[in-house]
Amino acid sequence: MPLLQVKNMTHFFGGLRAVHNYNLAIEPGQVRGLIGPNGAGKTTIFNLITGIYRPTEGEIILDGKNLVGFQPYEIAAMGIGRTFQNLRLWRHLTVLEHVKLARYSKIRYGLIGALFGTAERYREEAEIEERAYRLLEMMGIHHVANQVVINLPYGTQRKVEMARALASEPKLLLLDEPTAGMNPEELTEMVQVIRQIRDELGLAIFLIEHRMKVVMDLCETIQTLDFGEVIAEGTPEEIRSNPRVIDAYLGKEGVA
Amino acid sequence: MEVRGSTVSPAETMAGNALLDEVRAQLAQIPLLGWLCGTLLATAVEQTVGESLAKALSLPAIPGLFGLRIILSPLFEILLAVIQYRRDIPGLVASLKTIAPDLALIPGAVAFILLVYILPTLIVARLSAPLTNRLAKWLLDRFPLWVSLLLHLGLFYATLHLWGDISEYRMLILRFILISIILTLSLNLVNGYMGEFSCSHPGFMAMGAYASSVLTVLFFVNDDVFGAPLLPPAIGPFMFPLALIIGGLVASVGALAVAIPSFRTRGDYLAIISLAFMFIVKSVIENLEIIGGPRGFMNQPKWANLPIVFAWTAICVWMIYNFTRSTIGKASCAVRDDETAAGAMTINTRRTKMVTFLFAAFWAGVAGGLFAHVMGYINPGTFGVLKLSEVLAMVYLGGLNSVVGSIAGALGLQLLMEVLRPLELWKWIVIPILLIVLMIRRPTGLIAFTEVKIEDLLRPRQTLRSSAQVPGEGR
Amino acid sequence: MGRRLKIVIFSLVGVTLVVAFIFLASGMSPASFFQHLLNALQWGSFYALIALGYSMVYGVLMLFNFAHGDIFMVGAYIGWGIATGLVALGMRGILPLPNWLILVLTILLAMFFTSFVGMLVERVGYRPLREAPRASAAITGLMIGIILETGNLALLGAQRRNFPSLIKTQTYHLGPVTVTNVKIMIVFLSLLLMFGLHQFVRRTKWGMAMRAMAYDFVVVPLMGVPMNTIAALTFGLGSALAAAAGIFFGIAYPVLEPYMGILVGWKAFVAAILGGRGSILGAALAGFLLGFIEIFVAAIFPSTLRDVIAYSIILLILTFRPHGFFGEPYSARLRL
Amino acid sequence: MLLSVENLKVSYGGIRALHGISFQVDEGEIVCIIGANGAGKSTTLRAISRLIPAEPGSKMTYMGKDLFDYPADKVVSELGISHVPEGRRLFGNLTVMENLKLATFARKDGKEIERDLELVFSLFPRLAERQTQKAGTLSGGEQQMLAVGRALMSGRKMMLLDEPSMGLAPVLMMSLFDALRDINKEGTTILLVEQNARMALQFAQRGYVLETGSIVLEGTSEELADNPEVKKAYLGG
Repeated sequence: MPLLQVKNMTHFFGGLRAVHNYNLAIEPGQVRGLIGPNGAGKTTIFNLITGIYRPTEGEIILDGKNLVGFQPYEIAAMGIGRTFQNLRLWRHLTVLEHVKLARYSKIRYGLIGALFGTAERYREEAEIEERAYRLLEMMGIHHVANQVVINLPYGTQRKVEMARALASEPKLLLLDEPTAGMNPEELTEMVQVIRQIRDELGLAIFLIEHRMKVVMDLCETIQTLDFGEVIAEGTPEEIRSNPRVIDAYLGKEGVA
Repeated sequence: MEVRGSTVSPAETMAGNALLDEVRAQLAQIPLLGWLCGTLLATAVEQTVGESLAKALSLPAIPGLFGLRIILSPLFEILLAVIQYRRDIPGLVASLKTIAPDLALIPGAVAFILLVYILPTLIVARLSAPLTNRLAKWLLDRFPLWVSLLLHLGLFYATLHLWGDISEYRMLILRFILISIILTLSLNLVNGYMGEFSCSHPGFMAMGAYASSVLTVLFFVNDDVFGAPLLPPAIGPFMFPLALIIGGLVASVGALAVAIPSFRTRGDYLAIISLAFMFIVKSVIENLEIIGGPRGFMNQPKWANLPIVFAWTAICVWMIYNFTRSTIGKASCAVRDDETAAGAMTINTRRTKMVTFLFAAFWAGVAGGLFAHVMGYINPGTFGVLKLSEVLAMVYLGGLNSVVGSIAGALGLQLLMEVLRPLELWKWIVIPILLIVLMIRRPTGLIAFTEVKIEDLLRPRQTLRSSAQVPGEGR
Repeated sequence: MGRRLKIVIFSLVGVTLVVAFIFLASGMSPASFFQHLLNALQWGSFYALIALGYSMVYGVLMLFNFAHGDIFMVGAYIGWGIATGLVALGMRGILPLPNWLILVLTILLAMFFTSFVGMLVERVGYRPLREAPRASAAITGLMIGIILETGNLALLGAQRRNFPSLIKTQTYHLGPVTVTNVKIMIVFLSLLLMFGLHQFVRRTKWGMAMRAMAYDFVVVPLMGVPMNTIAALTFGLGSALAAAAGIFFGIAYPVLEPYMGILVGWKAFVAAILGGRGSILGAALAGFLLGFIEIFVAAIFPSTLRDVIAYSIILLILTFRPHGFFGEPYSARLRL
Repeated sequence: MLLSVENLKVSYGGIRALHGISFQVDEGEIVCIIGANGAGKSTTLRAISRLIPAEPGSKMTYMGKDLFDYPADKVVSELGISHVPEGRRLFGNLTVMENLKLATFARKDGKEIERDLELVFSLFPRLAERQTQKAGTLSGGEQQMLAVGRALMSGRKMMLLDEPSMGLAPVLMMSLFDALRDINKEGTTILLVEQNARMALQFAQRGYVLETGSIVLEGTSEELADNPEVKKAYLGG
């Protein structure tokens, strides 16, 4: 049984059809890619899966449970972590706080602990902190743990976002253009990190990406989206040679 | 290079800097414990020799607020006179003459501050530094944090008590400042930590004040309206905390009425709905004849003495400090900075906002209850737009998202209002102008987004090794 | 356009029904009912005129102008100053003017001068904070309000001022209902001003720029539109209307006092929000609605319940229509 | 030389988005800047339009005038540099006609305005049909046309275009670029920013490649299109 299965999902914004009859099945440990021109509806699909929008039609099933109708935080706690296209970090918080906050749903000490500073709270906070440090070390950003995020360079911010998404211990990680705006060195590093995540943590990864090289390197299968519809699906080689993909994504030849 | 044109030679500035650095280095060695010992002694000095010293310095009495008013108000009076008699030179001279005696008091006041407060504090703090450092270290090493914290609080309270003991006026101001700290901190939770704009704090305060007053008067006071006390008044003071807590809970319930409609959607709804709520509370109270209506409600037992108010303030600061440092409390900052991301990171945004808001309202209610039992009289007019402006001003003066900021804001504005009291009307022009300038310079307040850890506050300031090489000890 | 029209029709029908219900339920005589209706129109026109200023600033600049209520007060005092001055000049025979001309001059001059007060407030309190969190601008607004109140007290003293009676009150009896010319004039002039503003915003390029700014702040300069000018204009227009409201208030209730802005202003602010962000029609309608509620509550229940019921109704409406009558959903978190 | 940018540096909240880029645009040219998402393309255009501040040391001159002397609205109204922002940013609450009229806010040449309006309508007849419709109700393609038309109305000397192809179907995209070519022939210099590199290089005469805030390559469109690195990174080759 696939980890995540999306069946016949359709979504309208007002009268505008943003996603049409979308299907997806991801197995545990798989890395899949989603490509398509700007405005094709890729991010909308992410937002639908994570509960920010509610699909007009269709089902989203994670581990046999239909996610439609749940709040974003509930879906996140069920095991879907994500990053955002335009970094959505909490600008006044430190790196460490970011990673700790992603474990919010797993905190047990409750309000009493928060208000009165019980021993249990300190134990649990220390435990979360230790985990957070381990994660930051894995991403190679533990040296900035106590810095406020907005002062960090862009590549590091991207990693913070990734670490934050991992801290919620997802089964499935959605990455929205993880390498956007990175320079070549940062890019190779990020690809490395994504591989490492897949290998060490065994997560399923679903990623939107613009850079063909990255998608082709990382993904086992790729979907191509245009105007809210999947126009092609297959291995990187198949996608690369598909004429419809070339038309839609790379721009038509011989326009002038 | 850059010094051209300046009258001070580089050598001189360097010497000045060196001296300053030296002073700074000396002061940096004093732990909080040392400072507290110093201020405690200074207040003790004031207790014993204050009166005679004031007489010797030809001051009418011991200066109420560190002599600030004696020093500042003649200066403002001169300023006002100059504005008022711009073209009328004889008038100006005449009015300056009336100010002159006030002016003559300034040196005395300065000397008083120096002799009573600054010198004893500095000397004792510096002299005791080796000892207090060792003590602070021992306390932190041997015992849990709270032991050291309690000792510090005890010393601090003793200082406040000795200082306030001098006059009724000081006692009152102290309690007002402490209550303002509670209010400001709790509003900062909403406006700073949560990033919403709430206007209903005076309303919550009123609910707490009236609820706890009704309880105490009903149960422990022989009142015209409520009749004979239901319980023996002797146990009253022991039940007082309960009354305050119930007052706080009533305010929380009120907050629920604001929160449910306004947290459904994003935007400015909290600002508007909370504003309407504030007016409703005020107006409802005005219509309830049983609690005095617009005339106000009196006869509250004056149980909120300094130790009680101090204890509540300490508890409030401690709890809010705890809350804002916990991951659960930090969630509200995450919701503020990016709600979508917070949701995607498993944070229940709605619950987070609710909890923070109700918690803030609770403390506003407690502050109201304390206020009522300081004054022994409240009326609905107190809890209006003016109170709102005052609390908002304290929050934004001190700084958003900062416990220290709120304490500083409450203290600063209260002191400012007291010090500028001789200006009468003009006070309400000077203070707003100061605040506007501050807002333009630092839109989030003086100490925004800065937290001081209690551990850092209490820690010793010098290792024992370096204390041995400090020169000039005992000088 | 169709949606708007529908809402207008619906709300008019709704208001009529409510009014009819109140009439039947309260057991008032038709005469006293119409009397109250007229009072409500007059009272509502103050709110509506002031609410317009709040609403425009909120719509165009996304700011709460908490000083607006006090600008209303300043406008009333400026009007009072001009009117008393002109009357005094007339008495001394220096500049004898007929009363109606004095009134017209007072209104026009007061609107003119008060608009500069508004622009000054924008320049001093809001423009330096355009990049800052909006809450900070709200604080400066509050502080400017306090300065205006206190400044007035310091300059003119605490005593109340009486607005000179420029129009001789004439009472017309229409059957059992009595109508004064003053009331008719106030309601008529208010509606005229609102219509004028509506036309200004609909038809002129300035109005167009204001609407554009309300929709998308950032790209307005790309149209070659100087944003600061439009911001100042918004404040100026709102303040001019508040001045008119102040003068009408002075004519109807001839007493002015420095804190009158707090009393009326904050309610008008809530009305503005009720109308919907930046909607002129909404603000006017909500202003009149508030006037109706207050007058009829006071007529039926003890008048002390006026505020409770008025605000509770507003709270209820906002709960079910969080964006107000004509507001569109938007997201405006306070920036920190 | 019409526009010259030298050592342009821009930062957002402590993070540098442009690391001192330099380029020129000559009168009558079509120049494109290509690069991946987040490379700093939009930032460059916004800095030229003075919508965002640049760091000290940056130099921008336009017809010999220092651009930093002009606030954002004067850049449009006095220098005639119009800007079609990313995502079109139309005023959805205004009608098509009002959107076009608003763009002439600071213009005083009534007759010229009429002529420009005619030009816009002749380029985009669809807009003429929808004059009284609210801009928010237009389709994606029509919105892009209106955005370009609006820019034409506000200043004709030079036009900055930010991703005009975004979200357009290929047919619409082509007709849009045909119209832009006509606009260029009428004497408007065009600086285009595009993610769709193939489209941009076919349309422009010269191009620059922007990567994480720095210009890494420049040349004529042919040179760039033949460059193996560009092919690999942006053309999927």
